[in-house]
Amino acid sequence: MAHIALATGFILILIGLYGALTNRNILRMIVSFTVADTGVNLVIVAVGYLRGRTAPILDATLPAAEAAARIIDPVPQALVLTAIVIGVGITALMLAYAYKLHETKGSLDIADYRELKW
Amino acid sequence: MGAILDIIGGLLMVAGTAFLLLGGLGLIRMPDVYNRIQAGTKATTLGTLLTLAGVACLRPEWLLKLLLIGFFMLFTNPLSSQVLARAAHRIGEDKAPATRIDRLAEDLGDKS
Amino acid sequence: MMRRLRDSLVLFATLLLFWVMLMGSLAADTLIVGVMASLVIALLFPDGLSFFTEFRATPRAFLAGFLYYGYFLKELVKSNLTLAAIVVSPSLPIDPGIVKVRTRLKSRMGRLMLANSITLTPGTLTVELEGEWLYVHWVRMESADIDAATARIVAGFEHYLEVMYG
Amino acid sequence: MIKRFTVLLLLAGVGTLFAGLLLGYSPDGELNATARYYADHTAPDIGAANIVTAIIVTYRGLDTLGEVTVLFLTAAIVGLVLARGRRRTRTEQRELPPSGELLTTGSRLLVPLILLLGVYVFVNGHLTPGGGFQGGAILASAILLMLLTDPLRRFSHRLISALESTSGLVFVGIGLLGVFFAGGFLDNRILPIGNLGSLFSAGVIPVIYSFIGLKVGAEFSSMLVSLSETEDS
Amino acid sequence: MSTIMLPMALLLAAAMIGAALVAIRGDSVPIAMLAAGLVSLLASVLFLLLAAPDVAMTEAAIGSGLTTFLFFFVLGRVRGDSKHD
Amino acid sequence: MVDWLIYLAASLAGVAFLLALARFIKGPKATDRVVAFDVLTIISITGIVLVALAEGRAIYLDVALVYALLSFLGVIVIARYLERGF
Repeated sequence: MAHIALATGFILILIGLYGALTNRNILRMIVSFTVADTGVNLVIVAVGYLRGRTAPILDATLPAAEAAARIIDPVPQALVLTAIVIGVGITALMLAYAYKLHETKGSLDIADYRELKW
Repeated sequence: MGAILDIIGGLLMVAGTAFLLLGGLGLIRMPDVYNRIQAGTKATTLGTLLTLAGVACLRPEWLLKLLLIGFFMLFTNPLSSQVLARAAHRIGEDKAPATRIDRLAEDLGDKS
Repeated sequence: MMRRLRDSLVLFATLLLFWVMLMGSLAADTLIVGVMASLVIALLFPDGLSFFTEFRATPRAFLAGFLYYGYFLKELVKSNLTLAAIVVSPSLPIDPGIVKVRTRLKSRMGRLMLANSITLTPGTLTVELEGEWLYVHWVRMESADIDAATARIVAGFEHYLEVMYG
Repeated sequence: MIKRFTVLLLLAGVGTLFAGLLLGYSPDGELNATARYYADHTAPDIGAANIVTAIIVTYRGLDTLGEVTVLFLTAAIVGLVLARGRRRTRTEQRELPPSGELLTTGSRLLVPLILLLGVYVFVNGHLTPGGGFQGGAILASAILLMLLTDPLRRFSHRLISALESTSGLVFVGIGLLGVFFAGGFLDNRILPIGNLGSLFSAGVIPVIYSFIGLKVGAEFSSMLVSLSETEDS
Repeated sequence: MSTIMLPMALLLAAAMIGAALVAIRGDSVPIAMLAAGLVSLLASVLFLLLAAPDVAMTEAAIGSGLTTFLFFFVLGRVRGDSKHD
Repeated sequence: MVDWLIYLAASLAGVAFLLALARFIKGPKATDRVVAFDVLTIISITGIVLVALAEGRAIYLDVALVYALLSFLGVIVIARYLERGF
């Protein structure tokens, strides 16, 4: 299972990277970025997965004494939780800038923005 | 007793997922978007409800949570398909050639 | 004034019920938090509706409620089977159309429930609700006439909902 | 053409790297030392049933403070970037199609339930999956449903930012209380740990997570509200 | 009974890759955004299969939900631009 | 016996998922894809419940609740966008 998730994550990163590099529309570049973001999260969670174990939440079916033998690694999950929240923050920022760019120049095509090109 | 309940639960789940399959089939076969909404979202709602009922038979202690999910879906799914159908009608989505009458378009035409 | 107070109280009670179902326990600590949360939300949203807001709360209405659910489930299964037969048959025997039907219901919850019920029974799909008119997409149209279509689609549900919500 | 070739070359390189990683990956059979420490010590020391929550709120609480700060900055910048545009007024938006009676009634029915679901998710952060961030996002979804039903509805920016800053201050204040009454900043043992699995347990974690939830909800709502108030171009 | 999880993961992986391809090469920008939202929603089921319910809930509520909503809000604002390809 | 019924149910749901996915990829219109999105998410809720059943953990059901909410809101957002409602 971990291998499937790892492979999917890697493929998603590659697809997102390809989309971000080849699309000319700024909004589509941001969409590709979020696809790659999902892929990275998937890879990190997959690394923490251990075969045949269960979620790190104790309840009636998982007493505290057995926890160490039956749970998967909780640290990558905590990391990814943070990564997702920060990811949406970054996306919101990029979208706000895209809106502002559209407002000033009326276009979302990256080829129309040549001020920083040399 | 428990074994009988288990079998009933399993059969309910199979019936529910069969409705899911019919929904998917309808989604592929139907000719226009309104008929696809009809076949797709409604059959799958009943399918999910039956599956939840089946799981409730297998695990009676989860009943409250499953009831809540079912209740929630019973209210949200028709609402979303109505809003979607209305949006499709407003943007003038094509209707299948077999469609005989469209009273809504007629009435909207009268007003404008 | 009284009416709004009553609406808020009903909303509070429904939210508390929802909370107890979510938590699945009646312990003192969950009830304290639940009462606090439900109270704050009910006060913040005086225009919030709940499932029972315009419910009439007479014995007859409760009876109608039970019968309504029985009828609804029967219709749900029956019409799903009909639609299944349509989808499976190779010739795809559909005859769609958008018809106009009339409803007598006045209360908001009753109208919402009516539209939802019509939508959930496959074969019919509410497209628009405006005043007393409902526009319904019908997969296998039996009649384009307003009264005949009303009798066929609306009357069954309306019969019970009228007693429940008015 | 050259650009496309460069892109494909880059992708091939990264892909080879990933393929090497994938083929060389062999899952561990046992938890590593850090994870084992968390697994063994969370229940007796912290009292939280959800180990991920214990890591986020207590063991690595300072990181969460930073995360919330980043989110706050994002919301502030989004508001600042979008603030310059002309606000929409009621008269010039007549042409917006109304949402219809069904969606209005449905959202008035569902919004209180969604808000209560959000509260459930963040109050139970130490027992079930979920927590402040998810609960806050669900609260913001309820605000979004109201915006969708009535696009011209106005929310008070002052109320949102007041809620946001109060929750932030309480969060930091509880953290500082930990320095005085317990082992350090954001230590949860100000309140008794309680029984594992009951709602009032894990010390101060539910309180902290509730305030994080309110703060995150206010931040996401302010992003959505400032986006919805900008002018159509 | 846990043998159903492996085929489920394969199915989800295939669906995610298909949706991701739609996301970067779809006919229009709204479709691309919808497909990206679908990738995130399916990823949250895959997270659940990887025994990470916390992450699954975060991905559903934040990664998929809020991100998609923000996208559509911005797209609604820049509508009328003829350069949507 | 029950296990076999559950396997059968899971495979039926899987086929339904594939059919809806085909409609999502094929299109042809935006509204068709939105319907397919709705159906895919509803089937995924069944998937989540099946995972909870296979793992035997009741806490996974909370995720299904949040998922149902988010799929509903997603469809509403897109529908309102299509009819230019915000």
